[in-house]
Order: sequence, then structure tokens, then C-alpha cells
Amino acid sequence: MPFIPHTEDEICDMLSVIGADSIEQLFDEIPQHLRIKSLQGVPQGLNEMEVSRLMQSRAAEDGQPVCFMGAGSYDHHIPAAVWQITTRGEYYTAYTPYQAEASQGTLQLIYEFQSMMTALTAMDVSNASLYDGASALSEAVLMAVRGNRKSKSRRILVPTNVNPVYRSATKSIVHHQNIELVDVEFDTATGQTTLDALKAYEGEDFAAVVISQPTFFGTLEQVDALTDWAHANGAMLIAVVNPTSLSLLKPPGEWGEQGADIACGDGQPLGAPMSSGGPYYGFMCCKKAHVRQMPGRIVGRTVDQDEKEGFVLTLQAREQHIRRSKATSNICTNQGLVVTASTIYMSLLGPQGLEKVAIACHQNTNQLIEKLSAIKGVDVLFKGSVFHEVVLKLNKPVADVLNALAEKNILGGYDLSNDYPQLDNALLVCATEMRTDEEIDRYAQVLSEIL
Amino acid sequence: MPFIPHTEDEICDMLSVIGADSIEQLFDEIPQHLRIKSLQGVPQGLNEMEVSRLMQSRAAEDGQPVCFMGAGSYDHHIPAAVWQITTRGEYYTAYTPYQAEASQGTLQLIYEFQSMMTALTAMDVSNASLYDGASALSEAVLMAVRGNRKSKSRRILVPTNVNPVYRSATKSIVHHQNIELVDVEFDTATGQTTLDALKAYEGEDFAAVVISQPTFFGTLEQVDALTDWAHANGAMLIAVVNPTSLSLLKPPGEWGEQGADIACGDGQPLGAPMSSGGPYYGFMCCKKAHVRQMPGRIVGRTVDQDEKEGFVLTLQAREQHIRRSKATSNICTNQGLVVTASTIYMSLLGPQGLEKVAIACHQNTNQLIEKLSAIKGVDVLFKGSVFHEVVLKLNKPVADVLNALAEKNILGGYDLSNDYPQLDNALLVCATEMRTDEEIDRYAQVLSEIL
Amino acid sequence: MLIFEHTTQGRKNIAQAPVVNGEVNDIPAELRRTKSAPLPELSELQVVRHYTRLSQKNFSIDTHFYPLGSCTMKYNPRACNSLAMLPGFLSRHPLAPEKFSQGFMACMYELQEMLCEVTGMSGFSLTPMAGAQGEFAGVAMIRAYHDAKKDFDRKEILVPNAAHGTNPATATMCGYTVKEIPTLDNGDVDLDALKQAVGPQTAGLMLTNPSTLGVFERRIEEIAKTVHQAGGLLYYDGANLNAILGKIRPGDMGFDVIHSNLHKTFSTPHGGGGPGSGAIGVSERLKPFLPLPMVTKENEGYRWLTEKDCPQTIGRLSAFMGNAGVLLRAYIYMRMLGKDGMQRVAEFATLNANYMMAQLKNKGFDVAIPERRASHEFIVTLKKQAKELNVTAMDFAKRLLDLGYHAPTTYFPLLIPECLLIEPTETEARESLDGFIEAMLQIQSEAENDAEFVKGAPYTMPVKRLDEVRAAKQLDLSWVNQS
Amino acid sequence: MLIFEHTTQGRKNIAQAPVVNGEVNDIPAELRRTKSAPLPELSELQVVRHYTRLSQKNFSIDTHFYPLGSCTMKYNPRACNSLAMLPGFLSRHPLAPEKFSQGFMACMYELQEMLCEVTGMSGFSLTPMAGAQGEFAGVAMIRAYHDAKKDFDRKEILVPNAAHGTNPATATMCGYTVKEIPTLDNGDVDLDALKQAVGPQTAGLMLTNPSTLGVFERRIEEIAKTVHQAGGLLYYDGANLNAILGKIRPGDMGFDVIHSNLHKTFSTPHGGGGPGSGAIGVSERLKPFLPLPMVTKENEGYRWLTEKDCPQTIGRLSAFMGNAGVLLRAYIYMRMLGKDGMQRVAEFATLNANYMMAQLKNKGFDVAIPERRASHEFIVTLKKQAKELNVTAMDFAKRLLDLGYHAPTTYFPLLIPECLLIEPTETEARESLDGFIEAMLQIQSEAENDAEFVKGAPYTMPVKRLDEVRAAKQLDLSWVNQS
Ligand SMILES: Cc1ncc(COP(=O)(O)O)c(C=O)c1O
Ligand SMILES: Cc1ncc(COP(=O)(O)O)c(C=O)c1O
Repeated sequence: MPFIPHTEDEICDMLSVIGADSIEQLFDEIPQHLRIKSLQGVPQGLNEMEVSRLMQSRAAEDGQPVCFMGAGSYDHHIPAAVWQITTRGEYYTAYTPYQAEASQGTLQLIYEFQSMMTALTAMDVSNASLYDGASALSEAVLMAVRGNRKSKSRRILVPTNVNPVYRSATKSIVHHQNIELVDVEFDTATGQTTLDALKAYEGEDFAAVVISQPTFFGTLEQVDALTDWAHANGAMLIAVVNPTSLSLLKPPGEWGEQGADIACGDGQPLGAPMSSGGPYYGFMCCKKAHVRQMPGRIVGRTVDQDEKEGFVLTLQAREQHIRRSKATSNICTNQGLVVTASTIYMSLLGPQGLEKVAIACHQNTNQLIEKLSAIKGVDVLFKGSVFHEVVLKLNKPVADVLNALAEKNILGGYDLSNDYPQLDNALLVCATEMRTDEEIDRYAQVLSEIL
Repeated sequence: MPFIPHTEDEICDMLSVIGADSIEQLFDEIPQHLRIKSLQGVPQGLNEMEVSRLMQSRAAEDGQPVCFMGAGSYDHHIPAAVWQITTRGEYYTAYTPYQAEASQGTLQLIYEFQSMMTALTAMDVSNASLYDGASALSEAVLMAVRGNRKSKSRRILVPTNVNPVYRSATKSIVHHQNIELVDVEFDTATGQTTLDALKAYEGEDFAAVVISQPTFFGTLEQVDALTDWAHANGAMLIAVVNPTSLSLLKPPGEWGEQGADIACGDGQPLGAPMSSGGPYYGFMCCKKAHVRQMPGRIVGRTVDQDEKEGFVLTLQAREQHIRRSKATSNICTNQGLVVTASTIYMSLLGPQGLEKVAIACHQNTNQLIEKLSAIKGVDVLFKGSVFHEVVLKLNKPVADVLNALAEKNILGGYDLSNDYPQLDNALLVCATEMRTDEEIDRYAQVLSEIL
Repeated sequence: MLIFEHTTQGRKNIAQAPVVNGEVNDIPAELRRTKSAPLPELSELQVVRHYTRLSQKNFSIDTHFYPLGSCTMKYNPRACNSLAMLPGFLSRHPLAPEKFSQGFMACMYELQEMLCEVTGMSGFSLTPMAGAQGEFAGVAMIRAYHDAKKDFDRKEILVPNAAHGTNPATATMCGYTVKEIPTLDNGDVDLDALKQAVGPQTAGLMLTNPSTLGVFERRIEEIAKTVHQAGGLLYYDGANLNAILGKIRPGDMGFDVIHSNLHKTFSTPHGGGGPGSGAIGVSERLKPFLPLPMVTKENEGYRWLTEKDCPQTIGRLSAFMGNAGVLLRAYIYMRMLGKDGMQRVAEFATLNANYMMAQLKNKGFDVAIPERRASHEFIVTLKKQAKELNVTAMDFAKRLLDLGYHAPTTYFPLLIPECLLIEPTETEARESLDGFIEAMLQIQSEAENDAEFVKGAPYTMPVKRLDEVRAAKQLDLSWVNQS
Repeated sequence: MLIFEHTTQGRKNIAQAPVVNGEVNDIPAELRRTKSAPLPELSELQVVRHYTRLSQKNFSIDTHFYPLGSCTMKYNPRACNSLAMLPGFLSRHPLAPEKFSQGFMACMYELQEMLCEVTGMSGFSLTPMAGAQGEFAGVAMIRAYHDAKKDFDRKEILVPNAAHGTNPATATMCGYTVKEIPTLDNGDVDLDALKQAVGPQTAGLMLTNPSTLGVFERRIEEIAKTVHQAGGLLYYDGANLNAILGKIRPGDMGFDVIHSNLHKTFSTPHGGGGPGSGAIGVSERLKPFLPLPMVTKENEGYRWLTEKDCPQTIGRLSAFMGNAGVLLRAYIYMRMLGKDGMQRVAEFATLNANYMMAQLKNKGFDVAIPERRASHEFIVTLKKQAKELNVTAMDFAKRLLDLGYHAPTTYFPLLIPECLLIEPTETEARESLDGFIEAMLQIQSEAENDAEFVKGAPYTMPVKRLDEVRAAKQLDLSWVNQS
């Protein structure tokens, strides 16, 4: 019996303490006719050696192509220390820190995480994580609707250059509460959200405007002007940001006159492997005034009976286990372990290291653009500078090109044709700090052969 | 500066405390003309991302053939928990437990290790490890020469079916002290050391007889008779044993009337990966009477000032840091971390698990023998049962066959022709519990195509 | 000391800094950051040492018995960790083409199938990232189902008052109002009250069975019939699947939708607060509404189901496919257990709980529902101790920490005063259970002799009892904005 | 509690047991084990919990400042661990054919080359598995060299009395007698005594430079000349290479042979007692004698040198090629440091040591050789404290543990009474050094006010001072044979 320590003698003893004849008898309150005898569809158990063999072959099956794909998940270097420490049993196998005195490790770490996120975003406060970037945006939208004192509207302006899956997931989540996401089209020349596009909505009531920096296209928004527009129109400003970019780009807390009200995004670039899409984590920061509307756990610093510093979960009255149907969100379990990894990641890189990662990504992407756009049949779709992703226009259907690249062990990028059918043969590519000159050259070489 | 935390300000401060103008000045006692300016032949440093890329490609380069090779290093399953716990910083980055009170983790673990080794070998005491199996044998030989009160001889009888590298390494190490290893030829029909072969030496004085169980050929020795012969002739009996086999085979403490005097071997099969040959560890157990002749560290259980149980390094008067030129050995650093892994390995498997590993190895090897010996051109060289290795006789030069197998991703075994030129086209093969039926069948299939 | 307090300005850890060439000058100044972020500046050694030492301040399964009721703190096999973190899995981009994802997709497909089998449901989606998101998906499907039938008047979700907080919170998120159903003293749902409560406004009932009181709802079939006859659907909160794995299946009990907390029953680690996975399963009639993505198997191999295949889906809940790494761990665990191992989970979880309950009862503790079988967990109530000795459940909990045991869940479920909800799980040896019982007896005798001593606990933790009121009043949530 | 004491007889951890079919009946009964070995019987959780908790009872670099002189306890980069444990390296059989080993062999070859460069030697063998085995190889080569010249009368090895114990012990193992050379008060070797000692019986001199007293031997060239003129060879104990890396090379100082403790200078972890690596380098004239195996590079790639290539080799010292995993870690570390990083090792190791020495001196502690520069380490002597306060170096050491610092090396080198040999290493931040100095001052003041208190330390460790006499007298070395 894997993982079950009982011996026959112990079972007998324990049953006699209980006063039962058999383990079977312990289930006697369950209606007999509902009982099943066995789980036909589940295979026989494997021992660790066997399951290792199975998983090793499954993991090997998929290969490890050179990754030029971003679109929400990024191939960054993760220092070895990050996961070696994160998977220490004391972090890995602890529960949510409900017993604060026996959980100071996790609690202090979360406090440090919150501090780092406020440092990075220049916002006042941070929570302890949400599920991922998409769910963070949906929670931000719900929070804005709850929290905007100037507006009673349940409408939110969302540019279509925000990650399309974030938009669709947010819609799945918020529409039950009669919240409406209103599309704002991007400028076809620059990929940006323009003030002109917003002006069409002037005078209407919106709870919030969402702005993504960089956009899903990698392009950069005029964040100051857009933020000021939102505030001038009584809307809150929700910033969706890539955390890697924040060492290079103006943090949301400094956007416009007053800064963003809520900043959220996906923490994956800060120490989480791409790992087929998760676990990542959603982060959320906000202005202090809104902290009681924030969903998710929050850790506060306090003192113990001897005035010694310590950490606890705080503002729990917002949460489901106290407030139940009136909670700010139903979230309970979050993404604690990934937050642990991320906190260690940020500490190891420090401000300079993070800035260099951002610059290296940016420079590699510029180099990739240079090399690829030199190929006949490849054009850069949008004018203006990008952070670390760019949309290319090809002279052939993107799907075919990606397949051909895949045959050469290159993950060539993300095909935009499903999400943006109006953009013909558009391909979103990315080069993080991980991509070498040789890999970029080889991509260009292979692509030029394909086109 | 990788791994150096000093900032410019700190350097200035620290120098001023020292009263030096520059770091350079701290080297002013070194004769100037001997100083070098830089290390030309060393490449520029790589950051972690770069060195990861390098090592990943180096590790991938060598492939992972299916292993039918033993000859002193065995491909066993290692539970995931073993190295995840072993590489915890508290074990991985501690020094030798000189400050006992701050090292109870390591010390208790070694005491447990010693206990497990005595359990496995049925000997009285164990040390905390030597470098590897070969160095353990050489230390055992030195120990026997020191410790045998009945004999003043510096000669040791060593059957040639003992691992040839162990024999040659032992010779390299002990010959400086005028110790002579006397070869005893094995029986060509069985691969065993026979009493007849020993009888030739009857009446001569030997410090010890070495017996390997199983032999390098995988065959089994008549350990009772050989041990009794050694004792009857005033020699000590040094057992060289494979620890995996000890769950199945009679432990050296029970050989013959009195048991072996010293048991040693390589601990690799108990939780250390093959890893190109190391780190493994040598283990050594002996009768209580000889404990003061034992080389290496030993941990003892004792009490503290409050009579609380605790653990310390003991009998240090045997060791080089106290006894200096009169120490039992020069060994200082041993193989502590691998001992840690091994202790966890044995705990995870337990007596039943270890026995099953031994049986599975044995059964797989029998199956391999059956399948391979059915091929025309393949014969089993020695009569009698084996543990988990066997010598096959091929009808073609072994080197060519192994090359052909390697082309098909099979590590076919160990070519005996260098060590035993008298055995024509002899190949030593091994199947541990890791080998599946499919792998064994495939080996037979491919081999039959080659021959 | 905080990591920020180890900082020295200007310190660099260059082993982690990529090489950059020159300056960035193609990004307009007004879009650039001007001051570098006030993040800590440390050497690798300092970081490693800080977080290694910090970790030692935690209780965890790997270090302590952790009988936290409703949380199923069982052994997390180390193999699940190392195998889920094989480089091939870690480096797979979530949007990699299907052709290069067959190994991963095979695991996900088989996981879906196994979950269907153990729950008795017809379809499973793995995308929800925790129990609460699974609940959201489930209730959203209930709503989609009624909406599809143009049955727009069902505006209410019924929830027993013993339910976990996520249940009512979820109902609200899905736009429903919540009506609580009382629980009888014997732990069963008050069926009469339920019958009164159901009606044309009922969208569904959310139920945990065994309930959070640790007893099996014996009249589950009647409850199901009651709700179904009123046109509502039945939601199974599968946090407690550990109690019934391989013994009885929610699908067979009549449930229409279930989420399973894979991080409980299927032993993926809790990680100090997550990540989890709330995979969601449904009966045939709800299948069209399952959230995406899901994996399907066709002749040539595995492929993702998209909105085109599933036009009625409630959509996507996450950017990609949920917590893939957690799903892999659950998959590996299930493969290791196999069909027999799974049945044993329920058997030994139940044996351990009933043994502890019997022993504690024998030694004089009051259990909440003494006449019933415990399922995988049970409740001790310290009402008597609170009243007579002024020593509360909280005091017992804190003192347990000193004695080397993580406290059980306290003050949940809310119905039982001064309660400890105790869930030992199947992976704990009798030695741990007996040790815990010993500790409870020790505290009881301490409480009788010196109540103040118990009320001052813990004494051996890194901190004593913390001032939670001050934490909430004098908010200090970030070092950066504090100092 | 010992792991054996958690045992329950008959408990099985089946996840770790391979499937076996039937009985073994082809092995004669008299060769079989009859009683199963009395090993512990536990569940995985119990094992994981036991060894996780046990680990927390250790000080280590990852948790504490560990200024253990002569041991070079520096940061062990986590990348070295994970990269040396890549599956391709771990699963490589040591006897795998060269054709399938080029990746691994390239690392070993480049490591040999880099070690030659940093030490100024002409050839390196990586096979010795620790410093002491490196010493053995070195002295054995000295002997082989003299033997090859038929110079059989050199029967003596000279060793300064400050030397590490492995030096004289090694000389004995190689069949030599040992003559100790005194050390002057200023830390230099007594050159006059050396001149008197050398002669036709001198096989060689073993020297550590900087010595274990933490000072650089200024007259090294004269020493070398003295020994060489007498026909002896010079052995460099390279345990202390950290002090001089990239600043001066043993080969340039005139040494003929050197071992380098890769587990010190090149940061492979000490693992609670090993494994280490004592790679051995030689000047041109000793090259033929190097131990095997070694890697060489030829047109087509890398290959192993065998006895055929090296007929004069002293042979093999291990079953395969030594501690390959340790060598990989050292290789990775060296590649990360690069040429500049290596120089900085010596610079900052020296800066840290001199800073601590200066501070402790300023605060009133006696250092052993106050007029000299410290190298990478230095010595504090507590002779005064022992005499005046009856508080010894051992007492300071134990009390340091309470204050969160691992004690320096105590009572070594043997020449200096009541000594603490302090080696901070380059990877420690000033914060650690200052904290240690504070702790020393605190203990000093405790000693002045309440000597008994200090003598009772430690108070906060898992145990108080242990009875070593009893340990050695009432030998208890195995649980199995005790109970
Ligand atoms: C009964 C019950 N339902 C729901 C949940 C919510 O699950 P999660 O924390 O994964 O969101 C939990 C666990 O916290 C629970 O115990
Ligand atoms: C100066 C000196 N020489 C030799 C050695 C022996 O090295 P090892 O312990 O690796 O055998 C050591 C370390 O212990 C040492 O400090």
C-alpha cells in the first residue's frame, strides 16, 4: 500500500479501540447499494521506478524546441537556487499560514513579496497572489466595479490589444455579475490605444479603463495620457503589466498625474518555468485607499506579546471564510509556492539584475527584428518601439510557416490569425535574454529558407 | 564579481580599518617578482545562464544508453526523496561535524548509517566511510597487517576473481609499506576460489585472505569454507561484498565458524548514481576487537551534561589530526554526503525493499542469461549460480560487438580481455532491477543480429 | 530580519545578470522608469541563507504531523515533485503545437479519464486553478444549463450552513443569492428545511459529503431527489474526496457537477498557500458547458478542444490550461496508487480518524457527534473546557504547537462552538496519532492545573501570540512604503 | 529519536519495492541469508520527516557564518549542484565507451588544463578523492621519482610542525619517516633548522603556503633552493589556495607537486564530511608518474590515458576516476569565476581576513602574529583569557554557537595555545564579519562577568556539551548491536 504505514497488527489494535470488526464496517453509514467494489477504469498502481520510467519517456517525447514564443509565457533564465530552496519541504508541504506562530517562514516571505511588488510597481500595497494573469485581471475588474466611488457603472473599457485570453477569461468570470467589457480598437498603424479611440466614449460612465503595458503586440502605450483620460472621466485605471518590463518602463504607480489605481499581471516571468502554462501566479497591487476592496490574502507586520516583530494574515474580514457570500472574492488557495519562487528570484537578481534582464530581452528582440525583417516576405506590422515582442507580417499563412519551423526544432512564435483575423498572416515573436546570437541567426536562416 | 558581496564603499571602509591603501597592498609580503598579473589560460567568466547552456549541451552530448554494464558500478533505481533531502543545505554545505553540538544532524545520521551497515553485514562496528570500494580494500589490507596479532606477515592472499581495479589500486597504495598481494588463481570451470588453490599456501604465514562475494565474475564463493581456512591458517578474512547482495546472501559476519574479520566494499549500489564513477563511498565494518585499528571517522552515542542522548566523533586518537604520523590512515575528508544519501536510501527501502531489489536483480540477470545464451555464438563461461552479473563467451571479439551494440544505444557490458587475456572473448554483463523485459528482449534481438 | 534589511546599496549579484550591450535608446523617456526599484541588493549566499533559515520557521508535512481538518495534509511524494519537474515538462511552452505536446497531453487526457472514473462523472476539465475556481466553474455551468433552457428565474443557490466559505462566495460571484440550510444535531442536512426551501427559484444545491462536520450524509438520495424534482442541480464540493475514494462516487449519489481539490485528495503539495487545482467534472447533461481547454483523443493522437468544438462552453478561466505542474503531480500520484491504492486511501483515512476519535472520547474529550462514524475527519469540541477552565480551542491549538503538533482547524465549521476539526489522513502512522492524543491529554492536565500557562502558549515558536488587531488597524503591508 | 525507534515490524514501503516473480531457488542455502537484516521499517513520510528534521540540527554555510580556518567554507553555488546532477551526467556509467563520453571528458580535460594554469604546474590528474589522497599520490610520485633514479636512500620527509595532520600521516603511508621542522614566532619556517635537517636522506618537504598559521612564507625561494640542492622535492599542500589564487602560483614558487582541495578553493560542498577532491598537479619532471586515469585530447576528441601511455604511473587510486561529480562542480565553478573572478577570490578572502584581524585586534583580542599580514585566515589566541578568566578557546567556541556563529577551528595549529583559526572567505558580507566580532566582544564581557556562564555554553543547541570521554570508553557505535 503505497504511502500507508499500517501493519496488520496495528490495524487490528486500532479496530479494537474503535470497537469495529473490520475497516469495511467503518463505512456502514453509506447506503450499501451505492457502494462500488472497485475502480475498473483506473490502471494498477506503479511503483516509483515504473512511474519514473513512464514520466521520463513522456517528458522526452515532446522535445525541447528553441523558443521564440511569448504571448503570455516567457522563457527566462531561472537561477538554480530558486527552486532548490522553494521545494524545501518546509515551504513545499506547508499549508496556508493559518497558525501564524508556526508559519513565520511563509508569512515573512509573503510580506517580503508584497514589499517587492510594491517596489516594482510603485503602488502602495500588494496582495499575496491570485491564480494567474487572466484571473488577476478579472478580479481587478470586479474590484474596480466595487471600489469606484465616482461611478456606479458596470462597464469597463478594454482595448483589444490586451491579451485576448485575458479578455475572454475575464468575460467568462465577470459577466455573471452583469459587468460589460467594452472593446476599444487599437490603432492599425501603431497597435496602440489612442486618445482618439477613447474620446468616442467621452461623457459615458465607466467603472474603469484597462491598459496593458506592453500590449499583447509588444508595443508600448502612451500610459500617461491614457491614465489621465481615465481619471478625468471618473474611471479607475487598471494597469496590466509584464513585471520583467517594470525595471525598464515607467511603473504603473507613476502613470499620469495620479498613477494607476490597480496594477495586475502574471508573475510567471519572475522565476516560474513556462511549464505548459502553470502554475504561475497573478499579482495585484493597488492604492492604499482600495485595500479593503482587494481580493485574496494579505500579510501584515505586527508584534507579539513581547513586542517582537511578527507576521500574520490580515484584513481577513474581506475573505470568504469570514465574510462568506459577501466576500470580495471566493478565492481561498492561491499560488503560494510560485510566490515563494518569485520572491527568491527577485532577491537573487536584485534591481540591477532585473534591469539587465529587461534590457537583454529588449536588445535581443531588436536584434531578432533586424534579422527577420531583413528577409524578403517579412515586415514589421506596427510602427514604434516594443518591449520584447513584436508582430511580423509574413507573405505566407503563418500556420504553415510555424509547422515548417517546428520541423527544425524552432518554436517560431504565436499565430495571431485566430484572435485577430483582421491582421493578415501576422506572427507574434519574442526573444528573451535566453536567446543567443546563434539561435537568432539560425531562426533567420531557417525562416529565409521557408519563405 | 560573482559571489563576492562587497561594494566599493565597503571596500574603502574595510581597508581603512586595516590601515591599507588598497587590496593590492595586502599582498605585499609576497615577493614581487613571483607575482602574476592574470591567468591567461583561464577563459572569461560565464554567468549562470551561460554556464547552464554549456553544461546542458555537454550532458546531452553523451546520450543515455540502456545499461547492461556493471563491473563495480550499478544502475539502480534511486527514490526521488534520497537526493532531494541529501542536497538540503544543512547536509550539503556543512563541514565535518567537529562542533558536535551544532552538528547533531550529521552525527546522528552517521550513527544510524553505522548501525545499518552493521545490520546489513552482521558485523560489530562500522566506520563513517572511506573513499570508495578500492580504497576501502586497501585500507582493509593495511588494517589487517596492523591488526593481526597471530601473524607478523606482510603478505595477503588475493584471488584474481576480486575486482581487478580494486587489486591494482590496493597494490598502488599498500606496496610502499612493503605489503605484498599474492595472487590466487580462480577455478577456470566455476570462476570460484577453491580450497585446493588455497592449500598450495598452507603452512605459510599470511596476514589476511581476501574473499569477494560475489566475485568480479558475478559467481558465488564458498564463503564458509574459505573463511574457516583463513582462520585455521592464522590469517584474517577480509570480505569484499556488494551491499545490494547482502539482503539475499549470507552476510560476512556469519561466514564460517567465526565470521569475517573485516568487511568492506563500495556503497554506490545503495543510493548513489553511477555518475561517471563518483562520488561513491567505501564502507568498512569489523569485529569489535579491531575497532581501534579501523581507519576513518567513527561516531559514538553518548550523553550531554543533562544526560540527554547525543552523538560525537569518537576514537579520534586513531586519526591523523591527533596521531599524525602514527595514525591508522591519512584519511580526513571522507564521502559524507553520499553516506547521507545511502542512509536515506536504506531507510526508504527497508529490509523488504532491499531484499526485493536483490531478488529482482538476480531474476533479471537470470532472464538475461537465458535470452542471451540462447543465441548462437554466446555461451555462459562459468558453471554455477551468480548474483547479478555473469561472464559470457562470444564467438567474436568483444570490443567490436560492444561498438555495434553502442550504435543501437545499448551499453552491452564490460570487456574482460584487458584484465583477463586468458579468457577469450569474455564479456561481463549485468541486469539490475532497472532493466525491463522489453530491454532484455531487445538486447537479445540486437545481439543476435550482430553475431 | 527582513531581506531588505540585509541590503547594501550597490551590491550586485553578477552571476545572475545577463550581458547587455550599451544603452537602450529607442524607448521614449516618458515611458521609461527613472528611479530603480527599491528591491533588495544581496549576494547569492545572503539570499540562500535568508530563505533557508526562514523556511525553518515553518511547520510542514515534511516536518510535523499536521492534522488540519478539511485540508487533507497527507504525504506529498517526492517523486511527484521531481518527475513533474523534468526539463521536458518545465520548458514546454503552453502554446506549443499539439504535434510537439503529445507526451504532456497524454498525461492530461488520462488524468481526465481517471477523474471521471473515480467520481462517476462523464466529463472533466482540468483548468480550474483551485477549489474555489472549480466551484465557480461548476456554478457557472449550472447557470449556463438553466439559461440554455431559457429558465432564467432560478436565482438562488442553496448551501448548508456547515459549508465552506467558498461555497456561498462562489454563488455570489455567479450572480446568485444564497440561502443557507440548517444542519441537524446529528450532522445531517435538515431535510425538512431543505424541502421547504427548494422551489422554482432554486438553481442548485452545493453540498459536501461527507460534510465538513466529518459525517456522511445518509439521506443523500432523498436530498438529490428533492433538488432534482424542483428542477435544481446538485453540486458536490469535492474537497473531501479522501473519505470516499473508491468506496462511493458522487456521480452515483446523484450529483451533477463536482470539483475535486487535487491538492488535497491527490496529494499535490499545498506550498504554503497553493497552487492547487480544482478540476471540475460533470454528468452528461452538463458536458457541453465545461470550461476550456480540455484534451480529447482522436485516431492520430491528442488534441485540444476549442470553442469550435464546444460552442456552449462557459469559456476560459485562465490564460492557458490551469496549473499544469499541479496536474502532473496529481497524475503521477494517481498512477502510483492505482485502483487498489485509491481504495486504501479512504479506508485508512477513515481508520485513522475513527481511531483518534475513539481514543480522545475514551480519554474524556467531547466529540461533536459522538454517535456517528467519523469519516476521514471528526470534531472535538472544547466547550466544556472553555466554560469551566477558560481554556479555549485557540489555547489548545497554540499549546499543541509547543508540543510539536500543528493545530487542527479551529472554529470551523462555524456551527460547533470551540471546535477542533481533526483530519489525520491515511499517510500518518499510529505513532503520530498516539503522540497527538498524548499531547491533548497533557494540555488538558495543564489546563486543569494552570490555565494561564496554556493561555500564554506558544512558548517555543519564533514568536509568541501575535497582535492581530494591531495588524489590521495599523496596516503595515509593505516594507518599501513603510520605511 | 533514532530512525530505528520509529520502526514498526512488518511495515513496508511498497512504492520502493520492485516487482519480483516467485522465489529464488538457484542459490544454495548455505550461501543465503537466513534472517532478514534488522534495518528500520518505515513509511516514506516517516523517513522524509525524520531526515528533514534531523537536518535542521546542523549548522551549515546555507544557514550560518562558518569561519572554520583551513576549511574554506565559502558559498557553494546552487547552480553547480543542479548542473552537475543533470541526468546525462548522473546516468553515465564510468566505463562507458569514450565515443559516448565526449561531453563529460571535455569538462575533465578543461578542468585539468585550468588547474595547470592556476597552479603553474605542467600536468594534473583528477583522480584523488580528497586532499589526503592527493597528498598520498604526491608523495608516492616523489618516491617513484627517486626510485626511478635508483636513489633508494631517501627515506625521510620533512614537515613543518605547523602542518596539517594529513601531511605526516601521508608520509608514513608512503613508507617514509617524518622529521618535523620548527616554526619561528613570526610564522615562517625556521630556515636554519631546515638547512640542518636536509641531506641525502631527504626525499622531500611538504609545505603549506600560506601556512596554517595564516601567513605567507616569505623565504619560499630559499626554502625551495635548500631542499632542491639536497636532492629533495617540494610538495605544496594546496588546501589554502584560496589565499593566492591568481596572485602567485605554486609552480612559480618552485614546487614540484601540489594537491588542490577542490572542495575548498573551488567551492564544492563539504557535505558534512565529504566528498572532496584532491586533484594533483606536477612539474614536468614528475609528469610520467601521475596517477591514472587522465584525459588527453587528440585530433578526433578526448581519450583516457592508460598504463600503456604512462608506463611509469604510480597507478590507480580508485575504482574509476575519483569523485567525478565533485570535479564537475569544481569545473562549473571555475567557468563561472573565469580568470578575473579567480583573482578576486584571493583579494577578497584576504581583505575579509585582514579586516577581521584588525577589528579584533582593535577591540583587545590577541592575535597570534600581530605584526604580519593575514592571508585568507588568521589566528586569535585566548591564552590570556584562559589564564586570567579560566575561559578557554573551547568555551568561546561553544558560546559562539549560541550566538549563531559556527566556531572557528580550535586548537589547530597545535603550536599556538588556546587558538581560534579564523577564515571568513571571500563570499561573506561585511555584515557577517561584524556580527561575529560583536559576538566575540559579547562573550569577552560575559567571561569577565560570569565565567561559569560561558563555560556552560552552549545553551541553545539540541544538546549541551557532550561527554566525549564516555563516548570513547563506553563505546556505543551501532544501535543494532547495542539493543
Ligand atoms: C470543503 C472545502 N471546500 C472548498 C475549499 C476551497 O478550495 P481551494 O482552497 O482550493 O479554493 C476548501 C479548502 O480550502 C474546502 O475545505
Ligand atoms: C592544510 C590542509 N591540508 C590537508 C587537508 C586534508 O584534506 P582532505 O580533508 O580533503 O583530505 C586539509 C583539510 O582538511 C587541510 O586543511
